[in-house]
Amino acid sequence: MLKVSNVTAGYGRTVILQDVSIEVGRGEVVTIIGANGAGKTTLLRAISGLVKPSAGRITFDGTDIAGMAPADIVGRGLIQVPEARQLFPVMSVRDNVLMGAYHPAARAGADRRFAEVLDLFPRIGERLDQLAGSLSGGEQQMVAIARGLMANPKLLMLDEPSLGLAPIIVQQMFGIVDRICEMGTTVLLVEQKAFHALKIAHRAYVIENGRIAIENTGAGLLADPHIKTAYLGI
Amino acid sequence: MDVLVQLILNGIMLGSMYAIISVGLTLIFGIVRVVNFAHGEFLMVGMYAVYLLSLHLGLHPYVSAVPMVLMLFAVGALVQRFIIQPLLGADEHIQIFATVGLSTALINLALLVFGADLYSVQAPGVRQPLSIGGYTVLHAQVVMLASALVLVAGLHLFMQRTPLGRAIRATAQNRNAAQLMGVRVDRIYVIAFGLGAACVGLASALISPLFPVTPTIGTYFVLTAFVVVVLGGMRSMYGAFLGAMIIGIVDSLSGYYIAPDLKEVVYFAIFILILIFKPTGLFGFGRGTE
Amino acid sequence: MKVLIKAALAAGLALSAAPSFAQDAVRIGALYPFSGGLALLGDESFRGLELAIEERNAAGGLNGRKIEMVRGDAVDPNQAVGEARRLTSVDKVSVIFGTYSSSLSLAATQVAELAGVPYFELGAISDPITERGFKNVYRTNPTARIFANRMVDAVAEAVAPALGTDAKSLKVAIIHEDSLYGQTVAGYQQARAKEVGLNLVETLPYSAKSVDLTPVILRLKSAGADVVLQTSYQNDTVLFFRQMKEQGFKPKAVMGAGGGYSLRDTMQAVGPENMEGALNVDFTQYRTNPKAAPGIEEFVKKYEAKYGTAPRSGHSLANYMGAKVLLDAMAAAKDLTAPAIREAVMAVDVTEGTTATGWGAKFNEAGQNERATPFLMQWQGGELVTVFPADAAVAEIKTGIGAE
Amino acid sequence: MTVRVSLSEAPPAGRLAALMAWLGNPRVYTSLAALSLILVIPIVVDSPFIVHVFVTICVFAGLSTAWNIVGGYAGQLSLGHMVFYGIGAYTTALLIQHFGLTPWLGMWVGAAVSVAVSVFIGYPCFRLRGPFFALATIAFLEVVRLLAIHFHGFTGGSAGLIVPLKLGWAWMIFQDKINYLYIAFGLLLATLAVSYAIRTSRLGYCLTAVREREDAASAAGISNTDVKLKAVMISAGLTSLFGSFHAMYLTFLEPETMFSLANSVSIAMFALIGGLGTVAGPLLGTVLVVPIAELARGWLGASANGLHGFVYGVVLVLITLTLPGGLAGTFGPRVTALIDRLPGRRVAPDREAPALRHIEGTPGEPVLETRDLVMKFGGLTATDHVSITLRRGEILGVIGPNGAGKTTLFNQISGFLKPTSGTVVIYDAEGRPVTPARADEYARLGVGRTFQIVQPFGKLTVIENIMIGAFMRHTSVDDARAAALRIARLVGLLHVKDVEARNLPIGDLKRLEVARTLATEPSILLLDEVMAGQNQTDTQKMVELIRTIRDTGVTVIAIEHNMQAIMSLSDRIVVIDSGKVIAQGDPREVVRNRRVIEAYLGEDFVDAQGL
Repeated sequence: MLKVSNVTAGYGRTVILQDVSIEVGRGEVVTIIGANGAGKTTLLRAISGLVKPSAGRITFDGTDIAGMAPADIVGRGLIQVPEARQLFPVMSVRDNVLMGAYHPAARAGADRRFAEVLDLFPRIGERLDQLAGSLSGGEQQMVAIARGLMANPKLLMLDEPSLGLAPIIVQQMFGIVDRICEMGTTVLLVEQKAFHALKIAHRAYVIENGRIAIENTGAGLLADPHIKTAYLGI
Repeated sequence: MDVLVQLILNGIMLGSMYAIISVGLTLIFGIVRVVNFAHGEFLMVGMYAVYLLSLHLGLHPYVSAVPMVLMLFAVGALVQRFIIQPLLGADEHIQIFATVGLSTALINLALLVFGADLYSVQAPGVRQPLSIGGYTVLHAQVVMLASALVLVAGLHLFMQRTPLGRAIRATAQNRNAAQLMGVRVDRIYVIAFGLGAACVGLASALISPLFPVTPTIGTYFVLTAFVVVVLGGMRSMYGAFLGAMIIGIVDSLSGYYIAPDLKEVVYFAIFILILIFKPTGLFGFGRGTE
Repeated sequence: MKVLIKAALAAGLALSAAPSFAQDAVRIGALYPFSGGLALLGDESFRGLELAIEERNAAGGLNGRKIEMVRGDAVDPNQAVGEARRLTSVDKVSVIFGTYSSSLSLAATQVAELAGVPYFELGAISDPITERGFKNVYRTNPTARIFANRMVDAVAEAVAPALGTDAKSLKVAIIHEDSLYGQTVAGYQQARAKEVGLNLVETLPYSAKSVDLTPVILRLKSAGADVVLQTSYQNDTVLFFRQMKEQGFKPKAVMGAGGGYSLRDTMQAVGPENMEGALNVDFTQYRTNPKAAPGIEEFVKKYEAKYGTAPRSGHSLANYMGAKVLLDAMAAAKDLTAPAIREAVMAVDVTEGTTATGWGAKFNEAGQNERATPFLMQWQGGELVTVFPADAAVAEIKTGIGAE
Repeated sequence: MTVRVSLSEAPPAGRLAALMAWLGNPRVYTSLAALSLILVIPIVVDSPFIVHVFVTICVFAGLSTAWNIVGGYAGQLSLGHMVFYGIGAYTTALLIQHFGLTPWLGMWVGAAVSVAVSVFIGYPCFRLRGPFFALATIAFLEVVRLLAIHFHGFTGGSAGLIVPLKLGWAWMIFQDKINYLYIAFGLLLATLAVSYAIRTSRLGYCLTAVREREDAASAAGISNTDVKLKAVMISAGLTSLFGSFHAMYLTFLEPETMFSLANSVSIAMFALIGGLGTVAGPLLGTVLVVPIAELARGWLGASANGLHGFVYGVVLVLITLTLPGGLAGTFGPRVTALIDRLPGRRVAPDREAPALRHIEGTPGEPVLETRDLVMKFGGLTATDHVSITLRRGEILGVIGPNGAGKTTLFNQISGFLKPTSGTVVIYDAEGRPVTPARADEYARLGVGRTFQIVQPFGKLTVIENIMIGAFMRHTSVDDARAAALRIARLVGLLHVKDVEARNLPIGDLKRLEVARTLATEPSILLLDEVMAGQNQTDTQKMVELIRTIRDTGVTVIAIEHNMQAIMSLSDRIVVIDSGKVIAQGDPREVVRNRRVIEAYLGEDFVDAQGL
């Protein structure tokens, strides 16, 4: 469904990603793990069209989307929930969630999805008229995911949904990600908290210094001693 | 006491004129983050167009409001697309110089085409004074105040209730996330600049019956509009509206109680103090130090 | 369009500073603001000079020598200095005529004085132009002080009699825009009002760029001003008249010091019915009794023939009159050196009522024409007619402002 | 045409020889030759009008050059600069009028007043960025102009002031106009010299640093406000001198011309057209525009009002769109390359680097302590009662998951954030505990930091970037350059030393970040993820480098995600999660701590692995 082949990308002349290739099949949950600064976010930005790759191809459903406008990529159902939430802080929660269905391709059925999303996140339903900036970190992350779901994603990319959340909330967050995967949405999950991410993943990649270091099934990586080494240096 | 009420009344009327212009400037600054030094010249262009429509087609200036809003929307959109957009990545000094250059070009273009003479639009009836309990306002001023209120309310509804309005707000708050929602931000900037200029289009139609047009008429308003925008906190339409009312009243009162030639000093002093001590504007809607 | 091409050619020629000009031609400088915000009246002033010189050339020139004109364009004082330098050095003109604007004149005359080239001021009114002890600066038009005095005196001599009251019982207010023009005239008005003992109730300066004059009007209203003396440009005149009406302020008389009051555009913008009765002290205008100003009608004809429109203001007439007087003086001088010209100018003696402006000409030591006085005019039925002094008048003075 | 040579580059052997060698540099002699044309042309042509044009060029080029010190070097867009010109003019003229003081003295009084006013305006306004600063300067200009009109008893008001025509050098008023040109040219030369001296001095580098990145400049010990104030004071003084001279030249002053917004914009425009922030730019812009404007007024102005203004405006817009670097910025490098091919170029010999700062103290004693640091952002507690002690000579590793609050901690111990509660204590050279107020004070006390998101001065070369740091300990440019070269060699950036920083790959940028900080010769070094983005060999080199630095007596505290590296490097580890210190001690023990593994890999992982 999504195929990234030999992509090199960066900002200005600063190269962040080098010759990266990954693949996500329909209905799959794929995880990318790696340390800070390894290039995970840049990879997602390249897929979403926010960074133009200097080399390589990105195809989605068979179409080359490398170099397409971000809006057109969104229109094809390739949706990113960005790192650190990136809500619209002085807009209401309702407006934030509705912004997810802004693209014309997502307008049909938006009302139905709005109901579904509120079902998934009852907390959001209680706070629809509050400003998004006034929510707690966990609630903000829920809004960000809800906003992503409103876009009717064929493939949902989640960039570190556990970032900066208290441990108890992290558990909840992964519960939600679990449910989204179970609902059949194809998910590309970028995480630092490796364990849970790997547990729900069909397949996983480890990214180090802008390159794919390891590729394996989620379970396979869990057993790989390299993970502990990479994270804890032991 | 009578004089005080009349002065405040005049201040509010003056304020509603500043409001329409400043709301446009605020839209452009708040969303595109560009300080448009050519804003006053947009007004001047609009006023000449109103004059021409009145001269050749006999259009009442209020009727001209419709074509003016459309025309200035186009002017603003084109300026954004062909002058500001290519400079968005550049140093902000460069953008300021570009709008200053545009302002110089427009003033002189008007001088070239119309000369230094002043033209005034005839609009029967609108300058009729209206007496309310012994105080005087003009029909045109009432229309101005009503228009300012309708404009702010209309823009509010547009921004709050429509998908496009939401997208504009979203872009202003987080350009990156807006892109991820499928918003074409370049297009949003063009629309926002156009809307800002369109406000001036409305202003030009409403102001024409009150002031004759000359090439430099824009400079009469633009510095005041900057003061209002800073007072209102840069990003907020309501802030701009309230700021305009305050400046209008300050203008009116200081002209009477201090000295007519020092009223600019008074509001420039307010402006400097606000910038320095409360850069978020009087009402805390925005941030000036960003 | 023809005019434009001619002007362009003239400018081109001026730049190429041709030594190919006939040796016997007399070269004179014409320094005015031809571009920028002052362009309209700068050009209008220049037309008066141009007509006077054409007339002179048609009559055989200056003692048989043709007069060649070199234009200088100045927008601000720095450019006035530059253009004056160019005229006195590159083009080596014998004299300079100018300038309409007082600040340009002040700057340019400093240059001419040091260069020893006579400077003939035909229109700028700032008094210091001829109060600096310069030897080579002469002015034919009345100064700001004369304007101010005429306005204040007119309150006693013309307005009060027309109202049938004593001048001392009238509450007089002075309002003025705060640039050089307004501040200067108003300063002299204040001094004169004190001197003659008028009851001056308010003096209010304001910016000509003001978009709201209601505070001024409300202060006048509160003070109960009967007579308002205004020194203003065009925009602020329009604003004042409109807002005066709107605020229901009806003084017994309003008097302007030329500027915006003299322009037909102003009257049209305000509306003839609202401008009715507005008094104005200015250079001689066209609705003046030709008996007091012989040649005025011929001037208008010549002007219309050459430029295809009626004169836009009295500036051209004043420049025309001044240029004629001074050209005569140049013709009378034994040569065109500065001392000879000074001698000739000092010898000029033209009695009042014999020129197209009705002014006479007699220069004092400082170079100021002491026989130039502005007339008192009034807008009546959409026309600016001279009402005072009696021999120049074509109509009776009326009281009140605005048609009933 | 940026000229980068300096007198002080000459060897100390003999003043005359040094001067000759300096004059032998093609950049110097071509610049001087070009400049002398401004004087030679009018003398040769000998027409007062040409003299006037050149006097105008000198005045506006000088004003623009002076403006450029604030607008270009410091990046503060002043659009009210004529306020200083007007103050200079009025002060001089009033002193002549009331006290008969010669303008040669009056101009210095005017400059002093302008400098005082510039501090009054600059100090509060420098907090404003970009367009707001510009608007504030316009407002000040308007206020001063309106006040000058209002208080006409003092200033002469709109009617203006007339300078008495007392001829002679004593009164700066001449019949022979060429004398004006001598003075104007002298002033211009002096202003260019000042501008050049600033550009090539420590102040110039500091101004550039502040313009490009205020935070990185603070980290290099530069007080942003101080250098901006210095720039505006110098600029205001010079602008004022030109105002005084021009008043003597015009002999007539009025508020409209003296405090003109249009002219304020013009001088900024000249600098923009010529090249913002370059020495030659403002002069080039003026030389190009003033004569064209004079001619255009002659040719176009007479035929149609406003045509030349229209053309001028359109040209400005086109220049911003096509040549944002201005003439000097766009063509400068090519022209200098051509000039350098001329004979006589001389390469300055490399200097011996000055001695390193010696760090005193006993290993093991505390050098920095935090006591209960709490930092709240809105509802979020980023650091929660963090108390750590840093001991002299150790390498302390700080680890923890993303968003744990590590960088927030760094920002507090380097002065970039003020803790909500709690204190930071640094022990100075004498062992006294101090708490500095601002980031640049921390830096000068010896706390050097890098930024996680690299903060290079993009338009400066690598060596210049490092010099910004080196200026903290070395005032002379040569010393700073020599010290910077030593650092560049140490961190392995020598091969790219003349590359502009914005063109570096991420690995080099990380090293540059370290290099700039090292150049400040810190006694405490804060490293924020300097290994990220480095490959295996580079990481290894970095580890060795950090050890070497430590061996010179520097105490190191490093945030790192590269676990292998940090584990092998650190003497001690502090683990932070959700703003709290959850473990600290020996690296081996820390990673076996259950809470640490949970924080990193998740609770379930710990359970699953049975740890």
